[in-house]
Amino acid sequence: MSQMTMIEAIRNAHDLAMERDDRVVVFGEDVGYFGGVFRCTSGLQEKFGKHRCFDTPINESGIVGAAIGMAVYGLRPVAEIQFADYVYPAYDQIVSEAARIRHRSAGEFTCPLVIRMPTGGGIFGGQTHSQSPEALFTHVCGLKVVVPSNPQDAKGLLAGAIEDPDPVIFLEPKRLYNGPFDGHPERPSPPWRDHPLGEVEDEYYALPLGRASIRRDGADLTVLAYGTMVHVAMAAAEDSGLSAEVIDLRTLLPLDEEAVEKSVKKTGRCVIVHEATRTSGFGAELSAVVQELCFYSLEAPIVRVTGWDTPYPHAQEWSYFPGPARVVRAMRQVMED
Amino acid sequence: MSQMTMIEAIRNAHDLAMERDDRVVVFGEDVGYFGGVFRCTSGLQEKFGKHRCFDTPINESGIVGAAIGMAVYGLRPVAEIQFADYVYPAYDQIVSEAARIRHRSAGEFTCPLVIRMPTGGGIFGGQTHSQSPEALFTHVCGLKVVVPSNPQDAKGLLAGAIEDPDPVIFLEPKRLYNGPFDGHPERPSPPWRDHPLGEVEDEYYALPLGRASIRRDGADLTVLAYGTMVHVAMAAAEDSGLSAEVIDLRTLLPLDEEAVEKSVKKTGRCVIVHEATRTSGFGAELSAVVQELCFYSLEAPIVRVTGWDTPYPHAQEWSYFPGPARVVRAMRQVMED
Amino acid sequence: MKDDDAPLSLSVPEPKCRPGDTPDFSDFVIPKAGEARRPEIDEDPEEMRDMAFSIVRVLSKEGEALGPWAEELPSDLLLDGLRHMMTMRALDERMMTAQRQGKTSFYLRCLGEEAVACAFQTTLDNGDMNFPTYRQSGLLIASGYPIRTMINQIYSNCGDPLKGRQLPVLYADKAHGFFSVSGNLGTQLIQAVGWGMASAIAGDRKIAVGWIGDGSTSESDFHAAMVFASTYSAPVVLNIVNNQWAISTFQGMARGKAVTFAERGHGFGIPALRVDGNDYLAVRAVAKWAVARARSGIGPTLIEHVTYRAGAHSSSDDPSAYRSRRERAAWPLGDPIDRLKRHLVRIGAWTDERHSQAEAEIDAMVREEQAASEALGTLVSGGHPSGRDMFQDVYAEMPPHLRRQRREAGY
Amino acid sequence: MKDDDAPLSLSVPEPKCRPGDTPDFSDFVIPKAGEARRPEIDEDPEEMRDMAFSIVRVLSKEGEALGPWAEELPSDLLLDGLRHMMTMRALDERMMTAQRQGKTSFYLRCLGEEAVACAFQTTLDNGDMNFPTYRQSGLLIASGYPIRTMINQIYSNCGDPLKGRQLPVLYADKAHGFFSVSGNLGTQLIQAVGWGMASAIAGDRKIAVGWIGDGSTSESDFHAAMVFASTYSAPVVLNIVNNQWAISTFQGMARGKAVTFAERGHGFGIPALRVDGNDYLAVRAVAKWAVARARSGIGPTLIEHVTYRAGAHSSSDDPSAYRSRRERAAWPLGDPIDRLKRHLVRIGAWTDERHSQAEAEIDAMVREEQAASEALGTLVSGGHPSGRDMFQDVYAEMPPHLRRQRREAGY
Ligand SMILES: Cc1ncc(C[n+]2csc(CCOP(=O)(O)OP(=O)(O)O)c2C)c(N)n1
Ligand SMILES: Cc1ncc(C[n+]2csc(CCOP(=O)(O)OP(=O)(O)O)c2C)c(N)n1
Ligand SMILES: [Mg+2]
Ligand SMILES: [Mg+2]
Repeated sequence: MSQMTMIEAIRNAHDLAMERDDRVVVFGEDVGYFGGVFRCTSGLQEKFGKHRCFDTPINESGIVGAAIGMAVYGLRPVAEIQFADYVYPAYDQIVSEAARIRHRSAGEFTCPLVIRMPTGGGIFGGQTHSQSPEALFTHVCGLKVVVPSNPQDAKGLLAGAIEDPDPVIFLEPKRLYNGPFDGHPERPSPPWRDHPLGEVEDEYYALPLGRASIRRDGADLTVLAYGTMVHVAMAAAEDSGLSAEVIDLRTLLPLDEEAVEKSVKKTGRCVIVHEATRTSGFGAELSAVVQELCFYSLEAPIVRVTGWDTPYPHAQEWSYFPGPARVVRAMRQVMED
Repeated sequence: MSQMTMIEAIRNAHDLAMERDDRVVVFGEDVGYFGGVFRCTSGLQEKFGKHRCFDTPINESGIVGAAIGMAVYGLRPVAEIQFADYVYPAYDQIVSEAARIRHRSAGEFTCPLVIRMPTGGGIFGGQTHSQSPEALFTHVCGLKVVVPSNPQDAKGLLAGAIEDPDPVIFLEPKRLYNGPFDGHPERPSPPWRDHPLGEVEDEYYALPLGRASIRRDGADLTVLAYGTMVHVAMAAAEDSGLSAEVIDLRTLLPLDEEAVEKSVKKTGRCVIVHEATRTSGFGAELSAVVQELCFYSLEAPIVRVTGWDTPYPHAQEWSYFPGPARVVRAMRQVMED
Repeated sequence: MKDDDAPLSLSVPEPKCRPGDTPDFSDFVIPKAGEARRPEIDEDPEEMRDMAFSIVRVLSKEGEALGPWAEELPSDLLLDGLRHMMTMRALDERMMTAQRQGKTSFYLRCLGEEAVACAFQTTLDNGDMNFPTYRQSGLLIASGYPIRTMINQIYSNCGDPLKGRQLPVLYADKAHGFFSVSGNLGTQLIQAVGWGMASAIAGDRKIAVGWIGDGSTSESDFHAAMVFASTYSAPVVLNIVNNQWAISTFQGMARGKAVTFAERGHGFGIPALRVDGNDYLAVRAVAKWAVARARSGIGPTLIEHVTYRAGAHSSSDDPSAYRSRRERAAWPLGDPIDRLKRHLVRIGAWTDERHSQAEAEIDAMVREEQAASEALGTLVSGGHPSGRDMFQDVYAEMPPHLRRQRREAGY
Repeated sequence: MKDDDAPLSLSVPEPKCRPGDTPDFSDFVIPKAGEARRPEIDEDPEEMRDMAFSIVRVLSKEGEALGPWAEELPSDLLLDGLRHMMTMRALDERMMTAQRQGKTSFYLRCLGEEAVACAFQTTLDNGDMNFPTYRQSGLLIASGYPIRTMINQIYSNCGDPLKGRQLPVLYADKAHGFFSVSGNLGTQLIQAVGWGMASAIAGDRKIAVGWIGDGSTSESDFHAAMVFASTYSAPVVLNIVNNQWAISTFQGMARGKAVTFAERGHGFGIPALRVDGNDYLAVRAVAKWAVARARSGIGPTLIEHVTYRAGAHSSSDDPSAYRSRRERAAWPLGDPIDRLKRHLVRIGAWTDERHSQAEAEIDAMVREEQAASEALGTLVSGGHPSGRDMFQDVYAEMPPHLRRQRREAGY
């Protein structure tokens, strides 16, 4: 067991995966010599050599397109997109190619690769360093979409993603890299050191994709969240004094519908929280699924707490960020109704 | 009044818009001399000259990127993407640029453009000539998303889209180009000639974006649909013998929530139909909105009838296509519950 | 040249010949067969710039094999090549007819371009991987892929290895080094580069071969392929098949103010050659040269195959709407089958009689395979992959929501 | 050259100098000032290939203005240029400090590259449009944009014309011909081409100027810009600012096996020049030449500005982790301000005294503007654009769902 930040956990997962499987190669913009702008790959080039971990030209489509070719060859590429906000140039390669190759070739060719990218705001990054594009991937069959919320999960889920035989979009909430930020910017940000989920096994381990985890048991209502919003929801649960069950979805596609159904059928009330813009965000799918599976148990309308349908602003970041206060309000609302 | 197919109505809208406003320019792959692979722009180059209607290199990102530059200059570009399945290379220009320019420049620069593309299946086009990517645009604030279901609307909505001061994604259900296909492939396809909505005003007219239209009044349940599925829903309503209210959304973003709310509050039951894959499809947003606005009026779970979460197959096209039989089943289901 | 104060105007390139016009290839400079020089495979790209403006041609009008690119080849190898091209053409013709008869939804021929893929394939080793477009079916023919299986795919019948999922001719077969053809243009070139990089990372000796059409070189991903190939000097051969047309759009729209497509290589330090795509011997020689460059680790090569799309773009297209009916006849590089045949006759390895005989045999063989395939079914009749198959292979393991949907679909 | 049977291996380019290494620019060929020839603006691109391998330089070490690119310029115009560059640098320094003091979230300088944007802007007419990156703030300075407004934007205070929405330095101003800077690399170049096409379509006389960094030329959209510019011969100037680094990545990663970035133009028949980006006179002369080409309808030009990113990539970056601290001093093309100053002193238009005096004045002026801006507020203090503003300008007219969300947000 060691204390790790999410960055260290991600680096460690790369390291161990590369040690045990020399098909694993890691690349992206500034990931080689420098080790990535968030340092998630630092030390890997030195340890494994330039053919296992290297810098790429600034071309996201090229990074993913080349990764697809490598995966088709038989390697296990792990590509980093510097910020999720910059994944769009690669969208065609992801949607039309990576996600389709197994199906269109009837399994003759496969595409096991991982595309990692930092997501979310809270760092005054403005509209192009703050986005959460998960819903643009959950609509694409053939992809898997993973969002860890802590170092323990980040290590295990990244290993699981690398082992997965299909393309995985791995979204890393950058606001959680160094600590479990709970959405209270006015308070000092706690480090992972003081958080139980900052305790990480030293050995290699892979967590299965598609399994949610209950972060907090509760009887009054269910809060569905992932990434940074898990910690915001936890804080809101405390602040509200309600018995809220907080579910960390961890994998959005495929979704752990069982866990969601079980909890909402128990509580009869549901709040959905995400940082992405509301309209057609992943919260829409969650809301649809919950009412399809739990309609007769629902005692109040499902409420979505999300980023607004505007670009992520710079100065007004905290007016945009769906913080604990807004989540508490939503929790009270579903209790009242 | 003239009888027009949807193709003729779209061509006519281009023609009249170009006549009255010489800022309107039309371009895309094969749209100039040839007039487009679906002939929607034929005759325009001859009439308005090569500088108003022209062919482009095969580069969707370039087509949209150039259109953005033209819109910023002050023109009113109307760009055609040959099939919606090929819009992904342009996704970055649409999402990061067209949709953002007004907001990020605080109105200093604006981006009034229209991006037209044929969508949907039913023509044995396989997975890359059949897609319905609307939900990938409805999640993007700053865009408007329009889907006409008949010649009358197609002409008026395209004119409205060209007049609109913001970027509009204009999705044309290719299965409707030549007739109101109702999802019964075994029956002869009716032509627009015999359909009241194939009667089109000869003069220029623009329909406002953001307004749904009720295609069929009903008391038992509400069916929310758009594009090809409007006609499938109408057929299903007939086949079912139920008093179904069929709403043609016409514009998905911004959504006519008033019309949706009014109808579902009246019927208490709702079926949502679209051809796109289910997970995170636009039906998810519709389902979320309906339960947010009409929770206390709902007497049964909202049911989504959609394409399956698989690529659009070639031989199994009719196993994939959400036809009248599936819609009828869903209608019965919401009535039973 | 206009002065500063005159208004600007948009220049939109147009082909010299549209319907009604007289075809005119007078400004198309064609070097004599045997004229183009043959650089060493490790010659400095900068020293080879001229190759992008010339055209490597081996077969003369009279059917001689001339110049430094002419190899000593056993005639049975050339006869195989001839048979490959004739088979490709026969299959195309049968399938085009089958499509018109409604036995399938769509078909796309490579009429007039048979030499490009058929000749190139013979220079590859087992394990090498092509990343083709829909117009390189010749790669499969030349690698001995079963005609019947191709027809099964075209018919989406129960013998279709792709289970009816794909549009006709979007084949995929690993063992034959033929990567799954994408319906999206331009994506495959950077994938080929990545595949080649992987081979280099793994310390393997396999190489990748990318294919793209003249019009598709406009796609932005073409740049990704060039940048990555150049930066990592990937073991790949990148082929541009310039068949003069992209549906209704002439090659000048993609080429712009460059003189040739091969020139694109110069901005990246990638050696580029132009080859007569209707000359089986020239294509084979240039392919061999480029494959050797890749396999020996010298780096990537860009090849422009100059050919002509003799038929419609596809079964959905009618070219008479945008180009002259007489253009095909005026095309100066002739027909690849005629030209190889003339050579074989000239060297005494072939006769007109044996040729017509071969034509008959091949036609009969294709009809047999077609009949056998139709016994399994066509798109509109007989045995089909079921709707159940549609849910397979979205993922290696079917997740719960797809299983539920499959039940909902009744499979 | 390895033989066919040896295994392949991946070649990954590396800079010659990393931390600890001794900087070595010995293989960087630098022509003498005045040496490069000056083609006519309508010279055939093919005839001008050499310009992509040379470097246009006017100012000698000693400060003379030499060769065919040296123009007769009134010295007060040059003094303006010097003042622009000094102002840019003073503002960068003050704002970098302000960022360290926590007055804003982020800052990005163009230290060492001031000549490129400052000189280029002086060759444009009113109404022309730049499509810049975050490193061309000099365009605004040279076009007389108010320093205070720039600082307001950097502070996101209530004087910020962008209403606090954008990251510092992502300015936008139509009147000053400065298109909204995108945070996404590479998108702006094809937009510049489209803007130029629009000007041509409208029969206007305005031209567009695109800007991109060395690293960003790798982006696929660079290809879109080159293809469209070439095909429609758009009235644009496309500038590659090669400052040797892309965050931690050296320019060789984007350049690949090409010798220069200017070479990229050759594959498209677009004339390409390289210019000494630290030489105000050379940049101005080459810009004028390219602007004339565009405005007179001859077509696009690609310019590679050879310069050096003397500072960190941004306030979030520490270059000592990936490049030698001594590299800046070893950079052979010197500092743009020193070099123009030396020239002005040499021609008797300037003295060291007046220079230090000017430095003091400019510094005082910038501090005044900063104080005035801080009176309005900084990111962390004082007046702010409200959360209400965030809902404006998503659309021209706010749709119902946004109005509802604004209410929900409490504005
Ligand atoms: C991304 C994308 N854009 C557009 C199309 C539509 N399309 C199919 S083939 C074609 C023309 C391609 O021409 P070329 O590259 O020259 O190849 P050829 O058909 O001549 O072999 C076009 C525009 C597509 N399939 N994919
Ligand atoms: C599409 C995209 N990918 C990656 C980034 C992250 N990024 C910001 S600046 C930069 C380096 C750009 O280098 P260069 O083009 O040389 O410009 P310079 O910073 O040197 O002026 C990178 C990779 C981005 N902003 N956008
Ligand atoms: Mg072609
Ligand atoms: Mg740079």
